[in-house]
Amino acid sequence: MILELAHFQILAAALFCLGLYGVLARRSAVMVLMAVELMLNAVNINLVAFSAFRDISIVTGQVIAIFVITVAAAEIGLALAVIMRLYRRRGTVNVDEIDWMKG
Amino acid sequence: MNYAERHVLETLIYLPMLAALVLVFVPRPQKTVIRWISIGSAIALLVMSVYAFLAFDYDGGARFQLQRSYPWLEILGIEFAMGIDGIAAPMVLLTGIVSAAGAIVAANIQRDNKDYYILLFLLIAGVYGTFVSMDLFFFFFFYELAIVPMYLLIGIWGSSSKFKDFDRPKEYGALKLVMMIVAASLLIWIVIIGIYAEAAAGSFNIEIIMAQVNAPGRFSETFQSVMFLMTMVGFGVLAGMWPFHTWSPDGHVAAPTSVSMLHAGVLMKLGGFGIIRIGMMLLPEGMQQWALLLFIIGTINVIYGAVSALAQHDLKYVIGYSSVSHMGYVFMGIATMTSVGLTGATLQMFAHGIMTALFFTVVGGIYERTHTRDTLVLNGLASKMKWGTAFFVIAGLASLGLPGLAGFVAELLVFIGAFRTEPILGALGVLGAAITAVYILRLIGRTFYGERDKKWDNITDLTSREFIAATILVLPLFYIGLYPQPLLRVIRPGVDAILAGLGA
Amino acid sequence: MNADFTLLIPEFILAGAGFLVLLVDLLLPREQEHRRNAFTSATAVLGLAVTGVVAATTQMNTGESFHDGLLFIDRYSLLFKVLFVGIGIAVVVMSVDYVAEKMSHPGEYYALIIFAVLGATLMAESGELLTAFISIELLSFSLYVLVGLSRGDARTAEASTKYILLGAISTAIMLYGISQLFGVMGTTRFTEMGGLLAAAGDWDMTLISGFVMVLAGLGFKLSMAPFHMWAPDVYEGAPTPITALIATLSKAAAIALLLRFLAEVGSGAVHEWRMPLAVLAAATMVIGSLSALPQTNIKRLLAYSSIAQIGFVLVGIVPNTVIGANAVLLHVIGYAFTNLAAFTVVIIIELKLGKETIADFAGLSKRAPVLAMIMTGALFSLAGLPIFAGFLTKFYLFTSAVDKSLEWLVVVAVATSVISLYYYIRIVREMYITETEDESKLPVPALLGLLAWVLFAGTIAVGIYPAPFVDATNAAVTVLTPWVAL
Amino acid sequence: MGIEEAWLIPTYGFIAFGVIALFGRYLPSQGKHLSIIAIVAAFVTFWPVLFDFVSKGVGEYHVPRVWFSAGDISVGSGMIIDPLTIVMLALVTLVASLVQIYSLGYMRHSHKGHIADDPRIGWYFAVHSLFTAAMLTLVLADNLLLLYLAWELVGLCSYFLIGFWWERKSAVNASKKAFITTRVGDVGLLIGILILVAETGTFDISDIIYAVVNGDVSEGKTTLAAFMIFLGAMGKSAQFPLHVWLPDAMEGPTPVSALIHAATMVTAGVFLVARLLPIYEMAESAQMFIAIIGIVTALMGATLALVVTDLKRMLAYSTMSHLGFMMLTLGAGGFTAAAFHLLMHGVSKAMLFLSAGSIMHAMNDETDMNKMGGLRHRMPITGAAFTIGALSLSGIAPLAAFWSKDEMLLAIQDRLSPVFVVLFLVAVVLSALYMSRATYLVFFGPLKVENRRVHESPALMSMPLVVLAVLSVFAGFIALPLGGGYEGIGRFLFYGEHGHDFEFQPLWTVVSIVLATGGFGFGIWLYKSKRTTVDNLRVRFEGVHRVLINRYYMDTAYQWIVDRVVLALGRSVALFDRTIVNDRGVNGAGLTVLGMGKRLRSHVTGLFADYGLAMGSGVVAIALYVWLRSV
Repeated sequence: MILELAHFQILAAALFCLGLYGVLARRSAVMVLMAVELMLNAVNINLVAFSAFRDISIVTGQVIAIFVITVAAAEIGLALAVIMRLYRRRGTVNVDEIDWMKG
Repeated sequence: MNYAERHVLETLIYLPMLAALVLVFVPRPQKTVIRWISIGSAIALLVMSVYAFLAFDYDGGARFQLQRSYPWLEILGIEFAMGIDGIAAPMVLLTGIVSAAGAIVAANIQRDNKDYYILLFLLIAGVYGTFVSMDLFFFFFFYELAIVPMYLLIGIWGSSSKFKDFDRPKEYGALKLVMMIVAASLLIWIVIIGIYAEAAAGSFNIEIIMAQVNAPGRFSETFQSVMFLMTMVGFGVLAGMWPFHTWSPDGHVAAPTSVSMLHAGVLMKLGGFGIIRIGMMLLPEGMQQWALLLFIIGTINVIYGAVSALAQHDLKYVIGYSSVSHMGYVFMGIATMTSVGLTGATLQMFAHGIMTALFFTVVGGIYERTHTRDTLVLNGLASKMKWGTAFFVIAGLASLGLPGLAGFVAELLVFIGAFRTEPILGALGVLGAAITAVYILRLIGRTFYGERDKKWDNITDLTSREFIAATILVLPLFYIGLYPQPLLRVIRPGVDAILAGLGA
Repeated sequence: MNADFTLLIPEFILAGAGFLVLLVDLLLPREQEHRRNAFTSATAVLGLAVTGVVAATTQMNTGESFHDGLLFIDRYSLLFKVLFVGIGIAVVVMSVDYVAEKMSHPGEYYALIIFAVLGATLMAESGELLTAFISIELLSFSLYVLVGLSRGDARTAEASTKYILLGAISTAIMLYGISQLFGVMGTTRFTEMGGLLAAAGDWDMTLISGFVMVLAGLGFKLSMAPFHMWAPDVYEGAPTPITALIATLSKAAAIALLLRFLAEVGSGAVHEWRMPLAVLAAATMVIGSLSALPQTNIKRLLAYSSIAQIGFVLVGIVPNTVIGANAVLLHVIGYAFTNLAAFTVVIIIELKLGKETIADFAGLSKRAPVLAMIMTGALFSLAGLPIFAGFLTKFYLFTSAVDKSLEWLVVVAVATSVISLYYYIRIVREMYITETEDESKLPVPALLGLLAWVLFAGTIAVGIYPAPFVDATNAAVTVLTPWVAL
Repeated sequence: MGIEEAWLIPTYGFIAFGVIALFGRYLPSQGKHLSIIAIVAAFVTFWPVLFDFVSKGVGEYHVPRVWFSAGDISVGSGMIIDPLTIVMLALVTLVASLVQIYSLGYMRHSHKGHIADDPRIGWYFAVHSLFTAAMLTLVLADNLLLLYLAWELVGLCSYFLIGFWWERKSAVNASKKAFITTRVGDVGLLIGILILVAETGTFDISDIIYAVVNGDVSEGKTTLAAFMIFLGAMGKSAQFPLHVWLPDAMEGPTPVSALIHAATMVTAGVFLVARLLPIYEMAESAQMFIAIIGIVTALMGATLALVVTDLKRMLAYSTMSHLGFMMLTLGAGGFTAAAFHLLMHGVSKAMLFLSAGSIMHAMNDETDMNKMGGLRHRMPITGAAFTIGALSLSGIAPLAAFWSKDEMLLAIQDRLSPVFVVLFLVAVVLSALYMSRATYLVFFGPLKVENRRVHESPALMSMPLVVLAVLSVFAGFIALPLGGGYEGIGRFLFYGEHGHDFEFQPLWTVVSIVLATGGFGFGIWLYKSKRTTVDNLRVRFEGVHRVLINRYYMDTAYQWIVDRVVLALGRSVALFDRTIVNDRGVNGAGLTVLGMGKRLRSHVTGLFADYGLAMGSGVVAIALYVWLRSV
């Protein structure tokens, strides 16, 4: 079986959806972050695959992917700091319990 | 045009704004200074309004006169353009008269009269602006400007009322008034934008747009039909059109005297004026399609307002409903689409403006002295308020269409127009005038005549300020009633031009 | 390829100013909180001001693209640069008293504001998806931190958590969209994409999903429905000056990017996205204005109001015309003045009374007449009443839409505009009509008072003398590719 | 000075009104003399006009003037001077002058122990001037609008004067009732005018008549307009069923009743119909209607006058009855007879009222006839005057009203069916009966003890009485050709080919004289010697009596309609307006939107997962929407 672009697209899409599901379904903020990471990696797969299958000489996709990884790392760092603060203040990281503000 | 003619219209807008600005910097406790600055400005406005009215050349002059235009937002084709036609000129005069009287009466305001006058002058600027604007954007700009201060004026300086089985807090009156009128004005907003797009002239100037109305492929019948209906309702609400009139009685009950004067006196006229300006001038086919509906609604207004007023015993409710009734004649006059009827509608706006202002002057005076407006409680005031009674009776007689006073000439012209187009509705209109007699006389009989209660033994007649204000209003009432020609000949070219546009 | 880094001098100054603020903070002794606050804020204002002046004086006639369209240094970006710098200065000034009272790290705070401004500026300049993405993240990260910086309020933690988690999702969505677009077109430069899209014919699902997901990412920043739900919570929980920053800077930057993106990329395929965007605009207006009706917290109310305002802005974006774009820009300018004025008053009230519900405004006309007047002006401007900016800009926006057979959208816009008047006027009622027992005068801090006056004047200026502003917006929008010829 | 200057006649009064109303309090006696000067000046000015009119030859003179114009409508303020106008001018200026002079005495009454002018004497005379001026304008008007203006103005003055003592609740109510009742008729009048104007495009009376007679206006429209205009006349001239205000109007000072509610204003309706008679000649059904209304009113007034004990009200019902005669005559096309009777009745009835006023002045405002009696001993002049007036109006030869009544009878029998003639004669008999009853009750019989100190009124009041009495005796002779080119009132009024001489048909004259004299004599006899019979009759016909005492229950019915229909309608519309239109419609709409907002805000649940879900599904939905649009 030869791997075609479509396979990578499907993989990326599936991974993205999985990530999204995780984001919505997990209750721990940390797990939500992990799920977001999954979504971002789906993006990376997509980018690299597109780049590779379109024109191997153009590396835009790969470059973007590297940027994505960097940004993701920063984001996770920041997010974890924020979640820590939340934990200190409210004693929980359960996203279902942070609903003081609504309506 | 000489210097004064070139600048008079813009000054009518700038002067009240300037007065408001000057007042911002007068210290709050200087109540007397504030009072005199305001009254002085208002009288200057009156003088300029008279000047603008007299400068209007009714004999062969251009349709829009005293024109002045400044570029403002060229990309959208908005210019600060002013000019008055035969319909606007009397309205400018009316605004001058009522504003002067209103500003004088407002001198009775004790609490924060600085803020009061600032808002009042913004309102006056808005009214003048609407009447003189030839650019639809500024027309709308000033239209809204005239409405908004009303909220605070009523909300802060108004009075809450308790009735037997319901309450009318002042916030309610103020909120309802502003919300209803602004909501309706948005229809006008849509209409203005729609007309602008349909004319595709890249300009909001009325004259330029009018030139496009009959251009092929523009202003289709459906377009005009839809737009006119929106215009009618949009302006109709401000003019107290049934069934969107309920802000009027409740608003007036809550409003302080001078606000009621300006509101019923000139602001409601913006509604009728708008229907003529936008509805008749720019949407002639729409006008023709909906004329009958407007006619019927006008008649309903007349009868419904009068019948509702019958059952009221709060002075301001009576006058509020009577305004609804009288504005019905304006609608009827417009809907006749005849020269006589339209002239009558314009004159009725003028006459009603002045007579209601007069009503409110006296009612306000009574309320300040007795702290009630309930005709079941008031009685026999005539012996204590000689002039107050005289002015109220004159206003009442004008209101019930007594010949010799301004109201009669206006109603008569409307009726003539109506009898030529829809005699049955015209006859109902005449009937409305009879019902008016009933409630006005009941009111006068209860409030001013009969035996006086002991508790009213110490009330005083109108102060000299109130007296002067009332006199300013009474004079034109008689003048127009006895010799309407000066007003009619100015209205005539305006009406003729509109009817020519209607193809009638 | 133009790699003339002198074009980026304002951005360098800005970045430098950010670090300088941190340095000043570091150099001053820890215990001298007051001095640290004063010095860092002064440095920040100075840095922002210098940036603005340099940009305005040197780039007035510049129309360059940096690195083949990675960044555009043109009148369009200049307009936003000046606007953002202005917003930055205003927010720093309104923060001074707030920071003194509620925060412990003035240096970081002001520096982050500057970085947010930098991110926003880059968003307005970027002409390529990755650059745009990085700029967005720069802005977003600064905001994530700023939202959570406050010392006291437990709500801030909740706000920042929600903001960052939802922001992360939107980042992922947008990135996925970028990847899809890149996959279809093989490029991420707007100008090239525009040409390809115009020739693309019918869109396939990849293109659609890519386009929609990029829009969704921007929509999140804009708080466009259905990506708006973070806004009320974050507005309420964030320190008030930061709420102001989000409401003005972040929104304006997203609009700058969206407008450029749609003009450069989307112009060729307007028919594909006009209706969907119009529907979203309508939904945004309706949801925003209806949900605002029963609010009791002023910041939350302003959040919903800003959602509705975004709907109005979209009304100007949807037609994709030079008039519409003009209207959008003018609205953004007027809205910035208006909103900042309103927030300044809210901050003063919050500082003096420690509360932020609408009921706390009761009797303000007695206690601080000038504040009440300014707040009323701002609210009337938001409601779109003359003589304030909002009247003209809304009129302008709605006028622009009617040309493109979007009458129904105008009707929705106008209808929601009425509804909005109700909730604005409720605040006015509290200030002027509701009687209170406490009628003691509120002392108004000089700096904040002055700022409020200036912003109020700006609100009126846009409303009655728009010519200079319109000249600027017109010069700005006519550099965008589809309208260059005009 | 001549016809051209006839406009001066009303002008004095307007000026006097303006000056007194505005500056009266700075003038001596509040300016009351000014009013008298004005009215007398009008009376004086009338004479040159009359001589000019006669010397130029009797005819119709038109002095046009434009008042204002709007659109294609032009409204004049010109004059029409024809015999009818001249007659009316004579009546109005004469009676007004006399009443004014009389008022000088009447309006002085004891006030806190000493005799003084009424505190509002200035206002009284001001309105009097205005009334006279307006009434003169009314008769001079050459167009329907000016006529309508004057018509309303006289109504207004009547309103003010009826309610002159406005501290009295009854006076206020009576004035209101008068104004509103006549206003109901005026609606018709205005509608009628408007129909004619809409059809002919002019207000000018002669032009309209010309158009109608020429057949330019359709028959239906003419008839409708004629009916409508007659409604106005019914209101003003107290014709059934709009007569209810007239008896109540007696609340006003008695000179007012004499001038306005007997001699002048109430005849305006008759005048109007007479003026427009050519139009009625074109609308037969309307003319018939006038005749019917006229006879009904005449009978109703006469029967009511029989039972009422209030002197002034008795006179009011009598006025109503005589106005009915005039209308009936007009219905028969008897223009000259009606106008003649108008004149004669005006003089006599004014005098009767002034006599009544004189009695009231002397008896402390007492009006109950049962409390009077034998007053002729104490008040000889008044007694004589009253008796002459009563005899005149009873139609006893050769006093004034005898001549006119005879004329009317001839006109009626000439044109209408015998039923009308019979009914007319019945009314004549009743007329004589109630007049004799009143005369007897007041002036004859024994003087009551409490009335011992009653004495004759001052000269200012009795002098006008004498003048009018003389006229009541002799005025009737103007019916005859008196020589000097004067060929009798009939020729004078109806100049041209239709003019006719005073006819003297012996049969009818004898019948009329016998009936009138018989009736009067019977009345005197009945009250003098058979007082118990009267009381028995009252008991025997208790039902009838009750109906009459209650004025045929018409006031009750109207009150019921006002309270239970009009006001109830007003209340229910007001309630509808408040609860349905406002609370449901306006508030309801607002609350609905607010409710929507309350429901909608809950979509922001505060839960992170929901926010994320909205974003995710939002993306999917939008993408699907775009996709579906493109396929």
